[in-house]
Amino acid sequence: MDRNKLIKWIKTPAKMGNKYSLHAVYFCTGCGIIEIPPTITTRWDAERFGVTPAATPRQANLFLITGYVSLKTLKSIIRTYEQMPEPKYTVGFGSCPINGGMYWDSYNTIKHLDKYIPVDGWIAGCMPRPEAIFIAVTHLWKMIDNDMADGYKKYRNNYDQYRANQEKVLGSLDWPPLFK
Amino acid sequence: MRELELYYGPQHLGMVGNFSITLNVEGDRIKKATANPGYLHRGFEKLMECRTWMQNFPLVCRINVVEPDHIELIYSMGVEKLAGIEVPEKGKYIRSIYLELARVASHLFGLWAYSNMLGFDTVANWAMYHRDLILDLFEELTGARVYHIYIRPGGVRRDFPDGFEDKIIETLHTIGGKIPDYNSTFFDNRLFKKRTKGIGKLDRENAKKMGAVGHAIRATGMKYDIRKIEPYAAYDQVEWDVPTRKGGDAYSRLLTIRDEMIESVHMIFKLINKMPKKGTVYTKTPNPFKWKIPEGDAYVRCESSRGELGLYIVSDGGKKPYRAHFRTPSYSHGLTILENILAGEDIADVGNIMMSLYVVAPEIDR
Amino acid sequence: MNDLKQKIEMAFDSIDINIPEDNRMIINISKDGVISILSYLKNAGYEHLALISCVDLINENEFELVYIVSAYMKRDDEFHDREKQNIIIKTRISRKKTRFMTVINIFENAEPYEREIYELFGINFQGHPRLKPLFLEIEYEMPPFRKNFDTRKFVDDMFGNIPEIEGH
Amino acid sequence: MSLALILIVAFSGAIITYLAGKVSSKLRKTIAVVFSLALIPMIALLFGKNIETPLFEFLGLRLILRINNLAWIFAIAISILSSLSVIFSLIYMKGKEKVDFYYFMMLFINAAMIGIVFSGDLVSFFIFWEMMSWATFLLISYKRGPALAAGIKYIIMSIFGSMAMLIGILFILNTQGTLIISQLAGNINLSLYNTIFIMILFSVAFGVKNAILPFHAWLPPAHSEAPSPFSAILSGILIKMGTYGFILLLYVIVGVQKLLSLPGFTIVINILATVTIIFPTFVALIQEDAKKLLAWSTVAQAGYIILGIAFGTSLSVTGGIFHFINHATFKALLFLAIGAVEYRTNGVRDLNSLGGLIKQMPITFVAALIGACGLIGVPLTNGFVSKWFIYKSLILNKSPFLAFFALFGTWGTILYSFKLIHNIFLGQTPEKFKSIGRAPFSMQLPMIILSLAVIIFGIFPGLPLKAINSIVVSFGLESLNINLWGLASSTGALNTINIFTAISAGILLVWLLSKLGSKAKSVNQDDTYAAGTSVPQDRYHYTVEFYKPLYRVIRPYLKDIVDIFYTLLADWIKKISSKLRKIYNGYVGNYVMYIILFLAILIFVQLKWSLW
Amino acid sequence: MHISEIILSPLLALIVGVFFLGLSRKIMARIHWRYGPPITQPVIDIIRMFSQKSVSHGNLFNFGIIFSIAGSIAVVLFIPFGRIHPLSNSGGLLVILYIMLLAPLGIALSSGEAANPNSSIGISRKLLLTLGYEFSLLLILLALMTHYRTISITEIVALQQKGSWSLFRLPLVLPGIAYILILPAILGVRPFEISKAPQEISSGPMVEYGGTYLALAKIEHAFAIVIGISLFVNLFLGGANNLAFFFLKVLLVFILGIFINAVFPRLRTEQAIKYLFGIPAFLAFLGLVITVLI
Repeated sequence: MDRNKLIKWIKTPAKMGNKYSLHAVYFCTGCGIIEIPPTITTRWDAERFGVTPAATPRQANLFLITGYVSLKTLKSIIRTYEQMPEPKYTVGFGSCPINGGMYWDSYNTIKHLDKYIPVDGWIAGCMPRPEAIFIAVTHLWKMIDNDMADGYKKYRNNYDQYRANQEKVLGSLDWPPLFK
Repeated sequence: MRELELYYGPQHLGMVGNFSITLNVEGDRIKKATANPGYLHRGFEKLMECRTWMQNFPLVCRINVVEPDHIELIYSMGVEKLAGIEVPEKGKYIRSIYLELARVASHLFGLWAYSNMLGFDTVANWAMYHRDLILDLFEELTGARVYHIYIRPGGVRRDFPDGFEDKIIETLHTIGGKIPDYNSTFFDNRLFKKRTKGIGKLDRENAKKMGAVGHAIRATGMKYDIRKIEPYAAYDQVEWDVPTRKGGDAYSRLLTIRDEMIESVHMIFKLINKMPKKGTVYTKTPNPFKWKIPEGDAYVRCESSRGELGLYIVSDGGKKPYRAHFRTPSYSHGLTILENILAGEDIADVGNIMMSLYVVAPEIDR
Repeated sequence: MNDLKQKIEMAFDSIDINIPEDNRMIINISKDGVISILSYLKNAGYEHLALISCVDLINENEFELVYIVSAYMKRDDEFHDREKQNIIIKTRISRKKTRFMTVINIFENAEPYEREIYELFGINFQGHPRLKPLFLEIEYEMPPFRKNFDTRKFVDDMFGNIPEIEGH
Repeated sequence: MSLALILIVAFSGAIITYLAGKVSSKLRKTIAVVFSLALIPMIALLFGKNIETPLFEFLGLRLILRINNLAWIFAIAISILSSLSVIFSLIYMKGKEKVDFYYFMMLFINAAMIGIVFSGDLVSFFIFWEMMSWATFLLISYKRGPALAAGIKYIIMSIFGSMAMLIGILFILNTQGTLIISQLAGNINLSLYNTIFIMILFSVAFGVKNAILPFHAWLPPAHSEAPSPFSAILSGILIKMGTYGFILLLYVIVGVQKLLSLPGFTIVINILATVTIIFPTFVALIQEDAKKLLAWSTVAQAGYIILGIAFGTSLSVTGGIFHFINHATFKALLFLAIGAVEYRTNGVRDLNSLGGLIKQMPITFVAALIGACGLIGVPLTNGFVSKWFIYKSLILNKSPFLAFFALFGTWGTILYSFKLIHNIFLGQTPEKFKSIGRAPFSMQLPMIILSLAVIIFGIFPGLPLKAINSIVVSFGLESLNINLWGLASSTGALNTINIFTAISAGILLVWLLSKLGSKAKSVNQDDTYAAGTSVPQDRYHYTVEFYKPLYRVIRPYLKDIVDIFYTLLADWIKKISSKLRKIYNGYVGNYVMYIILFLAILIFVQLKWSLW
Repeated sequence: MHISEIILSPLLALIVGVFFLGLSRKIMARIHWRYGPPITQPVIDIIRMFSQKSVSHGNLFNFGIIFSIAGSIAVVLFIPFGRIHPLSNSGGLLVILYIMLLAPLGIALSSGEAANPNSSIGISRKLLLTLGYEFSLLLILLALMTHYRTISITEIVALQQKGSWSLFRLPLVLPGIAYILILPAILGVRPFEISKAPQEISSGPMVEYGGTYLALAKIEHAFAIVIGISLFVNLFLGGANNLAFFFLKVLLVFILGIFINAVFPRLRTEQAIKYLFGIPAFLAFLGLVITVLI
């Protein structure tokens, strides 16, 4: 048997697990959170897809950044993101984390979230509908299959740059660097 | 090292909205609670100063994501008052119906949040489902689920489509038909009463001192409701009552919310009956790009689902507002009252009390 | 409304009261009189502080502080005229000397409002127990709600310079 | 090996240590260790022997030393535990004042206790008993201040007990004509009421020493004042002299046959024992001082021992005696662990100021954990086996209510043991304790030995149980079918080796399973969940009022009524005697004078008129 | 005592437990008017967690959770499933009572080292809840043991097979009812879900568990459910002669538990303790008194 095939065969269950069991961090970063309750409850029932909210970042592997990110929130987001175990996936929800959205000239919100933490996928719109979350989830599945959802690796490899960017807007952070 | 500092939020399953409470805890009793807002601060009022009067509409509704409609209304009312615009009769009725629907949707969201705090998934799921039915109505009416931007200075954007009134009535009947289920599983549940009675008690004097409005003060027995006191839209056209409770605790506040929802539904039926069948729904306003509003300032207020919502708006006679300041009900509820009534309570009741006051974080931060 | 106006004019001299419309009264008062007029109004039944706001009148080089008070209901289920009334008290302080008195002793819920104004306009309320930042995480070179704080320029300076993440 | 020689070595060791201390501290340490260690082989060689040697005569009474299996078990426990305590003390007492006195008293108490178990007649028993009581008083109160108050509380109750015992002894002398235990054993002939009378008198004496309710009031303050190594002795073995007395009284002097004909008395003792289990357990839950918590726990565990012994079936007596040995090991272990923590943190015992010491003191933690597991009675520790014996006996002999309280007490034990472990060793470390070091080796050694004892007796309970079974048989109770792994029986067997195999196989299996998963990265304690913010310094450890909700429910029932009663009584006496202030001036020496005077009068009365 | 039984019974308990976790999510979803996840969802979750890289706070953090599951496996070996009872003659009910301790104790120690107050609060609540229901449980078990004059669980099952179920025997009716009343507390479902309480203390002891640890904690939970219900089935519902019948009984009790879980909010800690010290304790006490008198 081919060695690579064997490795793939061993790796598949983990991939399957990562795909169909997305536990999302419950973090209401912005107004996008208003569409999360409908998504996880009766009408849309995200649990069908294995998407459920997790209590703490330690238990989660999916981070939905639901809306604009103010500086104070950014700090919490970084902390929460760093506490999640790998592999972890981030999805930016709404137009604000993409480029600032309608708060493009606000002094207190950051404009491009992917300069501070890696983002695997975006859902555009203000407000995106719950269906859009499912489309994002299915896209994420494809990305996991093709090893494209590798934001956490990017974060590890380019940690210095990320940390520098974070410190540029937030001043010093309260915790020591995650990777040395 | 007697006191323990515990963070409740921002990343916390029991926190609805991006808000944080720092609890100083001894044993499982809270000694001191410090509200820590600002996670959603975008500098709205500053941004409004950089945009024209009409450009501000997409912006203001995002102040409160749970119930954007009342914010649209208050901003329209402010502009109308400054510019001296009258709303046509039918526009007033449609505004009232629309706002009451929004109130029911918002309260259902509150019910979701509250039952979720108690770990009551079942009711939470039902409430969210029923809220979605109302959001479907909004979507048909305005094209958006959450941020509708339906109210505009001088009335509403468009008339009800054909047969929309029937759809409203049908949807509300669907929801109303489930009220017995809600009552038997939730409001009449013995454990629910055990969990909520006597929690987060706010007596009349303290409520007044700390600026309580909305259901927080109505739960102490006072019929303080801007819709009655200073009627706007079509609230003075129909008969309705302000539901109150005596206890002042979380239980009374929750039951006030429930009664309010039922009262709102009845009001919608009356309004639909009484609404003029014909007529315009808005007064024409000038070209929004050149629209200048005369110099002056105004304070307007309305009753949102969480209480008195106010807007202090100043115009310097230009194309843009000079200064706008929203008085949001969650501001006093979430900062002054919450900090005060959390002291001495159990850790287990933090989310419980917060949601019984219906604190919505973006409203505080703006 | 007019009764109240007369009463206030009797009690305070050098006060400017006008009633632009029904149920709205605007009182312009010098900054020394704010505490006394607020406590007078509170004793007269206007117990509800709806809002404390601040307007940056940059052309006149002054800040205008705006206090809006209204009344709770006298009886639980009767509606009177008094509840309809909103009294707007305005006072001006210099933009150079940004200091003012706190009114927490009169209205307890003034605390976060004053904290917010301290943070966003840089007005120092003396006697306030915790003038700490409320909303903001970082310090800005100037309180951001002042008119001469150009938010678009600030955004360009601050967020325009953040580099993209390179490499993989 | 002569019994007298052992006693001479023990007592002279104390004196020589004291004298050596005047020369150099190193010499003192060496001598203390050598003498205490020397006792162990001397006593161990006596295993299985049954000797009775007369010493000399006094007032027409023969003083006798003797040894049998029962005395041997107690003696070996005393000698091992006290030498471990002495080794532990070497560093613990460094730099403290009056160290000479401390070592002298430690060894002296040790010797007196060996004397108690060796004594073959009630007079020498009483003499050694008093030696132990007074030495204990001096050692408890040698720090002065609150220690003196605790000591006085102890000695007054102790004297009360001694008086009761003395009267009992005189009564026996008068009616039986002899005080030699082997002559009394079994063939005591007294009327029913007289038997009950002496049993009550002796029970008071032993109850005070054993700190069973309502005579427990002295123990918690005494413990919180005594140095930790001495606490280990005090809890582990000294109060068990009361237990020894009970065994002697119930099974040797009175005898099983007679005991079974007095059901009322054992029922009263049993009920007292269950109350002693339940009440102190729940008092211990709310203690904030580590040693006070353990002291209350000692009171509760003494309840188990008394319950087992007084219940009177061979299962329960075996369980009771075994629990005595177990308690000596794990309670001493816990006290030593607390002592090590106290030593490293400069005397901090407050459960709310410690935390997270597992990283700093891992071996101490493991020792404390094993001790706590034994205290709870987690399977694979010795506490489990002894409690299992007691429960089974209670259940199968139609005493489910006693069994219920005993079992429920265990659940209380879990709560306070976990609180102890959690508040000291788990959670966040305060900043000031982040750089403290491990306990020194001479502290770790006794803890390691005791931990091993807890585990080995838990997995192979047959080793000590066989010896205990022979004691129980000598009392006239039926023999049990003891195996190396526990008990074979048709009404429910115990097989600790099976349990051990099951659990260790489970651990191995799960460990392998967990190896399947991805590797974990080690992080420090600051990297913990705090709702998205960073952890505050020194304020992120939940210790205060750990069981507050329970406390709110049971608070009204938790007042120590007995202690309040004693305090009121003392106040009342104070009021009455305010007129007699000249005599009653609160100086301890005077009390001693009065007591000796009183004793002299008693003896005089007895000799003159022979009232008893 | 066959080696095959020793291997089979923990495996069986694990499969049934994980199936129950999936089933409970499905049934809860249906009560919520939802479609619900596939019934294999817990398996997928566990596989996912095993593949995640978590953090560890120290050796006790690693060992405690392993110890906890090992304890659960040991309990399973002592509980008869139908006719499979590999170790039930090594100590009887008393040993089961004590080994049942290992699982919560392991988790308590493990999460204690996580240095998080949320987990400490969770443990404190868990221990208090245990104290609360143990009060009644001990009385119930003592009534059983006194009634049947044995501390061996297989004996009790055998005696029930001969006569009627304990639940319907005269002196044991009251303890049986008391057991039903405290069963939600033993299983830790609402209204007694106080130790996890995600909305209050962020899932309590599990707050720092991620990856492998969380998977192990899930497995432990699965075991705990099976143990809690099997004990009830064995003691009061007569056990069973074959596996299928036994697990059918367990399933029925479990579904009852889910329905209770769905319609009650969470209680506060002291309310839970008060409840547990109230009616169930009284019934159990009365039952024991009657048992002793008869």
